[in-house]
Amino acid sequence: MLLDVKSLTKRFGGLTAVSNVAFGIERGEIIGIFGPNGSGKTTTLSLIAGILKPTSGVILWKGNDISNLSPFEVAQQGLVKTFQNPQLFPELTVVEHMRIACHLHIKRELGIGRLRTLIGGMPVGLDRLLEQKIDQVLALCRLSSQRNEHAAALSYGGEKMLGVAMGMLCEPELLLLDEPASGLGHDEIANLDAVLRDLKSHGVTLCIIDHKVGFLGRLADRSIALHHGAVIASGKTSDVLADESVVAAYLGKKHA
Amino acid sequence: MTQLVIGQLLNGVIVGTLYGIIALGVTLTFGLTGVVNFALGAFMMLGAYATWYLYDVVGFPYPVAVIGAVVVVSIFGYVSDLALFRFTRGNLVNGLLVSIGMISVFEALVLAAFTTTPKDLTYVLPGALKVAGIVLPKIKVAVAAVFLAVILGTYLALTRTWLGRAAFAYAQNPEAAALMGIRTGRLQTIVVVYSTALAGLGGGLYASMYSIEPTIGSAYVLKAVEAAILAGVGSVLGALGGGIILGISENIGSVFFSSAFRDAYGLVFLILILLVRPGGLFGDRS
Amino acid sequence: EDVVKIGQIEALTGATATYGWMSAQGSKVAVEEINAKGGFKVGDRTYKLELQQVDTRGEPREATVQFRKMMEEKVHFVFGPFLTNVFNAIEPIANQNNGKFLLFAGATSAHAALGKPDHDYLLRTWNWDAGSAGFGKLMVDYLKKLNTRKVAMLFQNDAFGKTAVDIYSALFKDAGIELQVELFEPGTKDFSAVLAKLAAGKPDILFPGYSDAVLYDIVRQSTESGFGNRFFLVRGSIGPALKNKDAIEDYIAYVPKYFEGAEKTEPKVRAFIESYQKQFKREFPYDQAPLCSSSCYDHVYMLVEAMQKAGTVDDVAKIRAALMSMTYEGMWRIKYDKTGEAVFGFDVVHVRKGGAIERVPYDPTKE
Amino acid sequence: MKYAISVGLLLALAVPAFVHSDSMLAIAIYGFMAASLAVSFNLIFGFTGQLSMFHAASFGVSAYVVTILVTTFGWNFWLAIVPALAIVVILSLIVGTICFRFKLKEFYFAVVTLAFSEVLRLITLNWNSVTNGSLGITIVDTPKIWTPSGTFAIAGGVAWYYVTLALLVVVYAVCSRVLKSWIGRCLAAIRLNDQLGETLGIDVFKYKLLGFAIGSGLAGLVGAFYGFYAGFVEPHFLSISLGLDIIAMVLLGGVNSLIGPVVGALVLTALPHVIELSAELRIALYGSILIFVILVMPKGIVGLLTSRNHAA
Amino acid sequence: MLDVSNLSVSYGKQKVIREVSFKLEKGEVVTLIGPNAAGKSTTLRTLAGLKKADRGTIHLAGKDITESSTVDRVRAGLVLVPEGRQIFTKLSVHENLIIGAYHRADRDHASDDQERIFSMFPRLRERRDQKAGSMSGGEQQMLAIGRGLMSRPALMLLDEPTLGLAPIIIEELGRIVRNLAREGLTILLAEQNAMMALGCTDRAYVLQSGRIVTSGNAKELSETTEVKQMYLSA
Ligand SMILES: Nc1ncnc2c1ncn2[C@@H]1O[C@H](COP(=O)(O)OP(=O)(O)OP(=O)(O)O)[C@@H](O)[C@H]1O
Ligand SMILES: Nc1ncnc2c1ncn2[C@@H]1O[C@H](COP(=O)(O)OP(=O)(O)OP(=O)(O)O)[C@@H](O)[C@H]1O
Ligand SMILES: [Mg+2]
Ligand SMILES: [Mg+2]
Repeated sequence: MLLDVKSLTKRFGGLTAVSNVAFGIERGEIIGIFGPNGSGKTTTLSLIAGILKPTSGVILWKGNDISNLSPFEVAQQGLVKTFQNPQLFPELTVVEHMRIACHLHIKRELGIGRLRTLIGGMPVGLDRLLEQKIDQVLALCRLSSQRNEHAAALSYGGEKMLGVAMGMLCEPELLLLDEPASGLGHDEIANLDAVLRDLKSHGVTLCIIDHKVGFLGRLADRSIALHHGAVIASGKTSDVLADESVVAAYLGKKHA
Repeated sequence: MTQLVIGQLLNGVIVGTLYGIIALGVTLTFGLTGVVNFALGAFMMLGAYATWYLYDVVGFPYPVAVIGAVVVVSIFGYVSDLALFRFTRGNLVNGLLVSIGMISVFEALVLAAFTTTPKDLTYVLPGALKVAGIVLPKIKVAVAAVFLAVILGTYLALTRTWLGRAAFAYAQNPEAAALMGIRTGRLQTIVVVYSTALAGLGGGLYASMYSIEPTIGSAYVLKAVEAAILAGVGSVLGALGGGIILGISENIGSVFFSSAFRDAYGLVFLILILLVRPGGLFGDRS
Repeated sequence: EDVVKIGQIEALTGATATYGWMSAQGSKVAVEEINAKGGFKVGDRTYKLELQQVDTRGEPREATVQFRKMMEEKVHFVFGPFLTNVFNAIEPIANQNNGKFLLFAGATSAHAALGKPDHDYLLRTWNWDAGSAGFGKLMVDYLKKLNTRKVAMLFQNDAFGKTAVDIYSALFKDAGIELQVELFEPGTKDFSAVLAKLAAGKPDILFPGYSDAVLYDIVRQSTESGFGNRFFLVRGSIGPALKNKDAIEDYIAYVPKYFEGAEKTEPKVRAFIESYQKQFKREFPYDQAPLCSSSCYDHVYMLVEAMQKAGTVDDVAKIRAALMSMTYEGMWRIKYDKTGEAVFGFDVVHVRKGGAIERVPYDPTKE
Repeated sequence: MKYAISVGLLLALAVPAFVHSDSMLAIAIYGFMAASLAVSFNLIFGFTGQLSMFHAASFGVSAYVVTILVTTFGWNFWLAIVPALAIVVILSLIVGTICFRFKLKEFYFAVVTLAFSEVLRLITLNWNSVTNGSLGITIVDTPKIWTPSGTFAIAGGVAWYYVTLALLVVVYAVCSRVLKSWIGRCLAAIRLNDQLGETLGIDVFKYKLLGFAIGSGLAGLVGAFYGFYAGFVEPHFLSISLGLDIIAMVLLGGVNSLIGPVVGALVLTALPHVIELSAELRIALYGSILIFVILVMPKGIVGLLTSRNHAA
Repeated sequence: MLDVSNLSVSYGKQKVIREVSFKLEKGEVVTLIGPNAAGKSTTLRTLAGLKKADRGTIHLAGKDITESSTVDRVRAGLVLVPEGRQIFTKLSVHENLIIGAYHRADRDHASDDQERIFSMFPRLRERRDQKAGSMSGGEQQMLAIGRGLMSRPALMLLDEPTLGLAPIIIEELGRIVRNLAREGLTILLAEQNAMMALGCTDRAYVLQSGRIVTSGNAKELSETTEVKQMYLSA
C-alpha cells in the first residue's frame, strides 16, 4: 500500500468536514474521488498534502505517518497536490513557472552540491535536461505556444493545465489532482485524459477529484464517494457510480 | 503607589485615545486603499497649526477653530487624494513613500510660514479634576471624551450602514465590488478624506493639550501604525483598543522602569501580541 | 570687490533645529547689515561678507561632507556647530585643517577640546554650563542658597542631555544636593508618567531641559496635575513661567539676557530686534533662544573688528590673536579667556508666583 | 546591461585620478556604502518580497560591535568583523524565525521588524557603559591592509574610495550569485505565491530566513566599515529614518534589478550636495522628488531606462 | 434587450475578440459555447465594462452603454457573475448576499430576496454565517450566483456557472435558469458544459478563436454533428 489513510477526521469549529475517512491507494492505480459540493473532497486531499492538519487520524505514506509534515516536506516525499482554484505566480511567464517547479528535481539531483552552483553555476548537462523536460511537459499540456506569455494572461482552462504541468515537473510518486478538468473543454479533456494515462504508464499513481463524471469515470480504476465528509461508497468506479446513495446524493440521475 | 499607578493608567487611556483616533485613520485607509498613509501625522500637525492660527491669531472661539481646522485639513486631504493617493492605491510601498514625501512638503510649508518656534495655545480649559487623590487635567478628559465619541460613532456608522458594508467589500475584492455597483473610486476618496479629517480633529484637540511644532506628527503616526497593527488592520474598535493598550503600556512602563525606554514598552507588547495572534488582537487569525 | 567667506554649519531643519536655526538668523542679520553699509575696510581694501549656511539636519555624516567642502572652498571662518554629536564628528577633519581656519563652535563638548594640540582653530562662542566662566556652578550655588536638598533632572535623551547630566551630576554632588535623573525620548509631549514618577521621589525642585518646546509642556503638565511647581533651568526662556504664572511657585532660569527687559533699556538690543524684524518680516521670537541669534550677531561684528585690528582677512593666526586680546562691546561685552572660551555676562531670572520677576545679573568679564 | 555595468565600474575605478576634492570623494564613499546597503536590502525587499525594517539595525549593530571591539578591547579591525557579522546574522535569524514561524506578512512583518529594530536602538541609546549612549563612540583607529610591499593604513579619501568600491562589488556579487542560483527562484516563488511554492516542495520558511539573513549579514558588513570611515558611531545608525532612506533609494533606482538600488543610492546621496537650496526648500524638494519618482517613474530610473531600450 | 455589434477586443497586440455581433431578447436564455481560450470570458468582461472594447457598440435596452462604467451598467440592470467566483472571502455568506443588493433603491428589504436564494441553494442557508472564503469550491459558486441574483438584474451574465458544481446541482441550476427566464430575466451564459447549457437555453452562439462560427436554436444546434462531436461527449 502506497498511501493508507486511517480514520481521518477534520473539524472546523462545529462542522465536521471530513469524518472518519479511511481508504488506501496502491502504487500505479488511478483513484477517483466523487461527492457533492462541500462533501469534504478538497479537505481530504489538503490533509494528505499537509496543507491542513487533521483533527485526528493517521496518514501512512509507505508505512510512515506523514500527517504532521508541512506541505513542502510532503512534496519532497513524492506527494504533490494541485489546486482547485488555479494558483499562479503573478508576473511570471509560463516557462518561469515551470523552472520553479523543477526545484525538487534539482534538489534530488544535486543535494548539498547545490552550494557549488553558487559559484560555478548550474551544471550544463542538468540545465539542458531540465529545459528539455520543461518543453516536453509544456507540449503535452498544450501550453507550448504560450511558453513565454505571462501566466495571468492564460484563460481559465490554461491556468488549470499549468497547475497540472507544474505538478508533473515535481516528479511525484503520487499526484493529487483537484478538479483538473473543470473549466476544460471537450478537446482539452481528451488531451488531459491522454496525459494522465501516460503518467500512469510511467508509474505515477494518481488520485483525482472531479465532477466531470464521464471523464473521471472512464479514467479511474477505483473510486470512493464522499458525502457529508464520510465515505458512502468505494470500490470499482462503475460500481460506485451506480451506487444508489451516490446517485441520490450526487448524480441526481443514473449515469450512462 | 496605587494612586500613582491608577493615575497613570487613566492617563494612559487618555493618551491612548489620541493614538486611537489617528490609528483609526490608518486602519481605514489601509484597509480600503491598501496604503499606509504616514502623512496622517503631517495632517494632524496641519490641524494643530490651523487650530492655533484660527484660535490664537484670528481669535475664533476654540470649537469654531477646531471645526475650521478639520475643514481645512479635509480640503488638503481631498486635494492630495486627487493628485497623489489615487495613483498609489493597492500599493503599500509606493503609498508609504508618497506619504513620506508629503510629510516633507507639509513640514517645509509650515516651517516656512511659522518657523520652528513652538506654539503653545492659550489654555482652553485650565484646571484639573481631583478624585480620590488622583488628578486629571480637565482638558485631557474632555479631549478623550470627544475622541471616544468620534470613534464609537465611526464604528456604528461602519457596521450599521451600507457605506460601511461597501467599504469592507471593496477592501477585499475591488473588481467584485464594482460588479456589485459600488462606486469604488468615490468610496476610497471618502475614506482618505475622512481619515485626514480625523487627523485634523486629532491635531486640533492635540493643540489644546500640548505645544506644537512642525515635527509633532511623525511620533504620533508611528504610534498610530503600531496601534492599528496591534489591533488588527480593519478593526475600528481595535484601533481604539490598540491605542489605549499602547498608551497604558508606555505610561505604566515609564513608572516602573526607565522612561528612556518609553517607546520600547509598547513595542515589546506589540511583538508579544502578534506572536500570540498574528492577525492582531481584534483581527481574524490569518 | 573682495569678499570674506563666513560659513555656518548648523541644523536648520529637523527635531534638533531650534538653536541652529536661530543662530543662523543672527549671523544673517549681521552680515546683511554690514554688506548694506557697503562692507568693511581692512587696510585700504573694502570687503563684503559672503555667508554660506548649510543645513546638517543634525546629522553628523551630512555635516562632515559639508564641512569638508567648506575647507576645500577655503572658508576661513566657520560658525557652529551647536550640536555636540555634530561637533564630535567634524572634529577630526577640523584637526587636519588646523591653522587654516577658525571655528566658532557652540557645542558643549567643544569645551573639553579647547586648548588641546591641533585645536588652534577652536573658539567657543557661548560659555555654557561647564568651565570656569560657565554659569553651571553659579546656578547650583543659587539653588544652594535657596536651601535645596533634592533636585529632579528631566532631560532629553540626546547628546546634549547626556552631557548636561554628566556636568550637573558632578556639580550637584559637590554642592551636596541629592539628584534624581530621568531621560525622555526626543519628541515626547506627554510627561505625565515621568513627572508622576519624579514627584513620588519628593524633590524640592524640578530641573527640566532644555528647549522651550518641552518646557511649555513640562511646566504646564507638572503644575496642572500637581506634580510640582518649582522649576530651575539653564536653557530656554521664561515664557513658560509667565504663561503659568499663577500655578508656579518659583521658576529660576539662566537667561543670557532678559530680552523683554533689555529691549527697553539697551539701544543696541533694540536695534538688533528691529533689524531682525526688518530682515525676516516677522515678530522677534523672544522665547525662542534669542541668545543664539543675538550672540551670533555679536560674534560676526566681533570677528570683523578683529580682522580690522589684525589688518588681514586671511591670516587666521593673527586674527585669532586679535580676538583673544580684545574686548568687544556689542549687545554684550565679550572677551575670550586664554583657552578660547568666550566670556560674557548673563542674568539669572527668578519668576515667582503671580509673575513677579527678579533679575540677578552676572558679569564675569568684569573680574 | 552587463556592458553598462562594466563601463560604469571602469569609470568608477578611474575617478580618483581626476577628482581630487576630498568632499567629492566623501560623497562617493558614502554613496558606495549606501548603495551596498540598498543592494542588500533589495535582496530581502525586491526579490523576496519582505519589507524589512530591520536593515538599519543590522547595519548599526555591526558598526557598534566592531567599534567596541576595536576601541575598547583593542581587537584588530578585520578580526572584529567576524563576531560582528556573526551577531548580526544570529539576531536576524532570531527575528526572522519569530516573524516567519508566526507567518507575519507584509505590513505586519514590517512593523514587527521595526519594533525589534527600535528596541535595539533604544538599548544602544541607553546602555551607557558600553555604547556611551547618545554621544556615540568616536573612532580614531584606522584599519590596516597588508600587501607584499608592506602594511598601510586605510586613511584618506582615495584609500577609502577604493575600499568602499570593493565593498560594493562584493555585496553586489554575492547578491547576484544568490539570485542567479536556485535560491533566487525560491525567493521569487516566496514573493509571488508562497502557498503554491510550498506545495511545489520549497521550504518557504527556510528560504525566507535565508534571504533575510544574507541581506542582513551584508548590511552588517557595510556597518563594519561605515563607522571607521565616518570616524564615529552613534545610535542614529539604527534609526527608522535610515531604513526609510534605503527604501527610497531602492524605489528611486528600481526594485526589479540589482543595479537599480545602486543608481538610486548614488543619486540620492549626491543630490543634496549638488543642488544647494535653503533648508525649507530642500526638504520640500526632497519630498517632491520622492513623490514624482513614484508617480511618474514607478519602475525607477533603471526600469525607465531599460524599458526604453526594449521599446527601441 | 442586449444588442452587441461588431465588438472587437484585444489584450495588448493580441486580438481576442473579432467583430462579434449578437442579440438577446427580453426573457431569453442564450449561451456562448466554445473551447478554452475562445474568448468567452473576455466577451462577458467587456459587456460588464471590466475590459475596454477596441471597436463595436453595446446597447442595453436601447441605450448605448459602450462607454459606461461598470457601476453604471450594474445600475442599468446588467450583472456579471464572474469566472472564478470572486466572492468576498472574509465576509460571511449572508453578508456576501446582502452586498449584492447594494445598488438597489429598496436594498433595506433585501432579506426577502435572500430567502428566495436560500430556497434555490439550501446549502447556503446551512452555511449562512460561515466565512465565504472557507467554503468549498462548489459552495462558492452557488454563492456567486446567488449574490448576482440579489441585485435583481434585468440581464444576467453567467461565466461558467457550472464550474466545480456537482452533477446534481448542475441539473438544478438548469431548472433555476429556466425559472428565472420565465420570470422575465434575460440570461447570457458562457459555458464549456454544452450539455447543460444547450439543455436550458433558447439559442446559442458558438465562439471559436474570438469569432462566432455558428449560431441558432439550441435544440437544433445540439443535433448538428459538429457540435455534438465537439462539445457533448464529455
Ligand atoms: N477553513 C474552513 N473553515 C470552515 N469550514 C470549512 C473550511 N474549509 C472547508 N470548510 C467546509 O468544509 C466542507 C468541505 O469542504 P471541501 O472544500 O472539502 O468540499 P469539496 O468536497 O471539495 O466540495 P467542492 O466539490 O464544492 O469543491 C464545506 O462545507 C466547507 O464549507
Ligand atoms: N489579461 C490577459 N492578458 C492577455 N491575454 C489574455 C488575458 N486574459 C485572457 N487572455 C487571452 O485571451 C484569450 C481568451 O481568453 P478567455 O479567458 O476570454 O477565454 P475563455 O473562452 O473564457 O476560456 P476558458 O473557457 O478557458 O475560460 C486567451 O488566449 C487568453 O490567453
Ligand atoms: Mg473541492
Ligand atoms: Mg473563461
